[in-house]
Amino acid sequence: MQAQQADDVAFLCDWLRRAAQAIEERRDVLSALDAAIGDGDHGANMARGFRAVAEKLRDPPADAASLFRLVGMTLIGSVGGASGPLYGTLFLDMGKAARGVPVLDAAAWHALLSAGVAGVAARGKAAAGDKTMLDALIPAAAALSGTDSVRKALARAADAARKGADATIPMVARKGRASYLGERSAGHMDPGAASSALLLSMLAETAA
Amino acid sequence: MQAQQADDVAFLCDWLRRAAQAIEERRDVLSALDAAIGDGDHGANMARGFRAVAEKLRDPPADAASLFRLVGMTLIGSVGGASGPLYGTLFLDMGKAARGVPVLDAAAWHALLSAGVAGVAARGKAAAGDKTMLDALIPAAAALSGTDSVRKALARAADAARKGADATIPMVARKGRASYLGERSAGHMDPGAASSALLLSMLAETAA
Amino acid sequence: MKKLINAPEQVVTEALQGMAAAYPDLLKVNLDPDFIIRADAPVPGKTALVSGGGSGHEPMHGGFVGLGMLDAACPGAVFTSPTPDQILAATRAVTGPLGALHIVKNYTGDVMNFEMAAELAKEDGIPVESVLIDDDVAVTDSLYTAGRRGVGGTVLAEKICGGAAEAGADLPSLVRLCREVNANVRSMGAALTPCTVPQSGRPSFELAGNEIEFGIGIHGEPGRRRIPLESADRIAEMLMAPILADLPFRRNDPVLLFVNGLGGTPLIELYIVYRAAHRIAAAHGLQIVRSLVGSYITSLEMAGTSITLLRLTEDMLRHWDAPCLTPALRWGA
Amino acid sequence: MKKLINAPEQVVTEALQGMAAAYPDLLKVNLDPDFIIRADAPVPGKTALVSGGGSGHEPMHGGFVGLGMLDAACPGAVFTSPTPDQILAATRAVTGPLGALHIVKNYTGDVMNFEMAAELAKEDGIPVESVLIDDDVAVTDSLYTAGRRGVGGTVLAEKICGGAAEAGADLPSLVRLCREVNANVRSMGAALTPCTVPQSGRPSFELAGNEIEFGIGIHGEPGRRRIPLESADRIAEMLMAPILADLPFRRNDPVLLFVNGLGGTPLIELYIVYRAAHRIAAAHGLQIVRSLVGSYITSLEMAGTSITLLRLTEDMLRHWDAPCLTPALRWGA
Ligand SMILES: Nc1ncnc2c1ncn2[C@@H]1O[C@H](COP(=O)(O)OP(=O)(O)O)[C@@H](O)[C@H]1O
Ligand SMILES: Nc1ncnc2c1ncn2[C@@H]1O[C@H](COP(=O)(O)OP(=O)(O)O)[C@@H](O)[C@H]1O
Ligand SMILES: [Mg+2]
Ligand SMILES: [Mg+2]
Ligand SMILES: [Mg+2]
Ligand SMILES: [Mg+2]
Repeated sequence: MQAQQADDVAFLCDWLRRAAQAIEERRDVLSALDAAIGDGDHGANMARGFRAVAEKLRDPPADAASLFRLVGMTLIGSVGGASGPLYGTLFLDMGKAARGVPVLDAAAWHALLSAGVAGVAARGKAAAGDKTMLDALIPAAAALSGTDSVRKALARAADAARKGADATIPMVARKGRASYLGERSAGHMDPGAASSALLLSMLAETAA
Repeated sequence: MQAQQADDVAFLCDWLRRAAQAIEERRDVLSALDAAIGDGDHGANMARGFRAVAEKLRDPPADAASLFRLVGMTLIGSVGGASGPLYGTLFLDMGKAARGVPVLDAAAWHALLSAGVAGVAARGKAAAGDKTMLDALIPAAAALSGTDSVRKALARAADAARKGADATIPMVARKGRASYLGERSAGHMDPGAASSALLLSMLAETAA
Repeated sequence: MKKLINAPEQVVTEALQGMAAAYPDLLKVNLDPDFIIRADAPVPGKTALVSGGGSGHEPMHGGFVGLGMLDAACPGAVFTSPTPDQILAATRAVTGPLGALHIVKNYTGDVMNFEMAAELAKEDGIPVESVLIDDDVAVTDSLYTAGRRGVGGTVLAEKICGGAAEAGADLPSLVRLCREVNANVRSMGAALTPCTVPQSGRPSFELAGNEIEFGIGIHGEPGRRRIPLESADRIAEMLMAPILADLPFRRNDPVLLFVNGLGGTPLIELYIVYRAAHRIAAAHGLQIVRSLVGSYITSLEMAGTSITLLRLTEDMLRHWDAPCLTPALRWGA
Repeated sequence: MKKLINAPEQVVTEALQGMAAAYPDLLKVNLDPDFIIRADAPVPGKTALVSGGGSGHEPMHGGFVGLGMLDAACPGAVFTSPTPDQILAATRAVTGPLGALHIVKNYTGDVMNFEMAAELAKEDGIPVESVLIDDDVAVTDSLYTAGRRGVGGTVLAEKICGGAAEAGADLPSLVRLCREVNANVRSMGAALTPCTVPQSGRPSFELAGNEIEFGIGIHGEPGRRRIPLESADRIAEMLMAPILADLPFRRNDPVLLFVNGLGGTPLIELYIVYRAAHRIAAAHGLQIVRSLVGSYITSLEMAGTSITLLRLTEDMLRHWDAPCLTPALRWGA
């Protein structure tokens, strides 16, 4: 049990470090997506947040639930903007769902991500099709259902998230800053959907 | 005597109308010269002033002295900046010198312009070589001395003014706005010298 | 990027240090978490007024901290809402038993971060209420969207509620007053140039020499549409028409007319826009009883203007006229 | 040229009409000849204070008309000094038996036009004295040149003399005070971008993306030299060094530190410059007893800053602190 926990925490730390690096590398791409239909800071916001997360990973807590909670609190306290509370809520609610979960298998990931995504939807009062991060996160959570290896399940989730992000391109935004543009928001990928897809692709890569 | 006065006034009106038109045409050139070493408004200032002068010429006074005075007052009241009081003084002092002068022959022009130029130098506390309109006006006045036809004398004055204006190019300004640039003022023609040369060339053209 | 800064990451911190140095008698500045409070906070017997949002809108909000306006302001990163812990810390520093009103511009980020801060404050036993400002008529309002943005009306709400709070208003009446201001204020803006967020280093959008962005917010977002450059009179007309129609403003309404600069527009141009807006309002039969002209809610160095029109009640007028002593607005004190 | 204007020839007139509409309680505006006077002018028993200069420097000077500052301001065309008849008319409108002080920035055009106006006023029996402001250390002073320009020090002189005039100072003591302010004030500026005079339609100079003009005036003239863009701290250092050396300012001198924006620079950057200038002044041992940060003497939409340092006497401090009620500076009233 303790060995399993240590494995899970190590896996999550590995993922989050990769995610932090990937976000740093894609910082300008994410900001450019945001500049097209928002205020151009999404890359900077995410980079600031995940730098703070990486800092915390030097001395991680002993179990997955606590780690999720720490990541959530760290993002809330460092990102700001819309994505800070939303990603923060995602991790906080994944943390709540992770309590007492013995091992992070495919079913557990499905339960966790579903809980997190529900939290994001509640916090942001948004739904599928609003052209937000939810359009990557909802299909990703759905893709985790079924009985499969973690590796395959996470690969499917990453794929679904990427497709979900692509699908935001033609959408007209109804939530977040892009909604102010009305019809002009169509034709651009939602930056939050792009960063969600990136997080999930790093997760799949970590499991691969 | 009265016929002579009428001739002189007609000649002066002819000159001032040509001058107004020439300034309007060279407006941007004069402003561009001023932009290089000053604040870029000399063309606009002169155009505003000579438009006001042209307005007054619809109903000119009967004698040259009064006309010079009217032009001086009009320039002072409409040009502003440094060139307004200076050109105003030039014409006011030419007007004073014109009082009682029976005919505008070469000698009279020499006396008038010399008086006007002295007024400009006193008003602006400037001298030859300071890179101002005086560097065109002083040689022009000097070129009017001698006994000659008005036509030839004014042609010589125009020529001297043009050369005087050209000679301002290498000078380092000591007066006016260009003086703030120090050594950076060298390499550009002084805009006021250029407008003075233009006025004199129109005068020569009117007499030709 | 041509800016008077040292390093993009240091912009907010150094600007706060500059404010602290410039206004030692008026303000106290805390760094990490960043917030600005009245030098005499917490003021006994007073309901606290707290606002905040991304930086880059100076003087809003930090320049409105002081007697008769805000008790605290929380600046986020440039164009990024502050975080809940930061808002909580600022609220704690200025709030007594009468509680605090959070004046929040309606942006998803601001709304959520202030919401979380308010939850945390309530857990701590601090009474907190929030009012959203959403006065930008450029955005179509709808139940299914994020709704309208908070723009110029925020400045007026902060002054008027500040006057009331200074005069002893309690939290419920401040909430009512702030909602009433918001219900009676409308704004719209246009940009002649983009702005550049220091951390990004690139202009927020590209505009040709003869184009403007119409229906712009205050975060360098593109506006509702891109149109050819027009005269000041025509731009004022195009901004005023939807403002007047939206409330709608009616003959004889007493109003405050606020012509705002977005940061890079000089005052001489704002006077020309004010002239046009004043004429339009007068032709509409409005009584323009108060005016404000200047750059009070900005988008970094963006050139452009926004117009805000507030229908005044007697209460609002009294609190608008009440003394204030802040870095950016100061009268009667 | 991207500006919120209608027609280049109408800019000054329409801006004045906008001011008149925005400040009916404070100002009266006359058109043709153009001047702005206090609504309550002429104020009985008061020595009049008159200033003026080219337009494009807003809020200077029109925004400084009102209680505790100027009685009249005469705006010329953009960057062009007003004419003598205009200055005379403004002087007549506000001056009683105690006479008028003309505060004149040292530019050949301003000097000569005000000189002629003063001559005409004296012919009319109006006592007029003039004081020249020439605080710009970017310009080498010399008997053989036009001398230094008047820049930021003008704002401080107008406030301080305005306070004294309101308190009943007579013409000779105002002349002394104004000369004393001028003798103790030094300024210098740098531009990040040029500006465009509406009538010309072209930028006053061309700067590459990484260049600034150093030692700039307020009329879009090129500066003393063109240098690579530097950090805000370094620019503040380069501006402060010649200012400190020139007076020279000495340890323990009580000073007013004024960081000014040239029109297109947002407040957040001015705070960063203020921070740097304050640190430099403090390291020099100065006591910074008063501060002013904002865009008060501008060059249209030029981006950039100027720093002004004034060594204060007790008299100056008292008159600086005295109430003023003008569109641009307002306190204690
Ligand atoms: N109500 C919402 N629900 C879910 N996601 C949202 C919502 N509003 C915004 N987002 C997401 O947040 C992203 C923008 O984040 P970011 O740029 O960091 O914050 P901000 O919009 O405050 O500048 C959007 O691309 C979108 O995916
Ligand atoms: N002290 C002076 N004496 C003579 N001419 C001067 C003096 N100062 C300036 N000028 C002339 O005035 C010209 C500038 O005029 P203008 O641009 O209209 O006024 P301003 O310098 O006020 O903008 C200069 O080119 C110069 O010829
Ligand atoms: Mg964003
Ligand atoms: Mg000029
Ligand atoms: Mg943002
Ligand atoms: Mg000029």
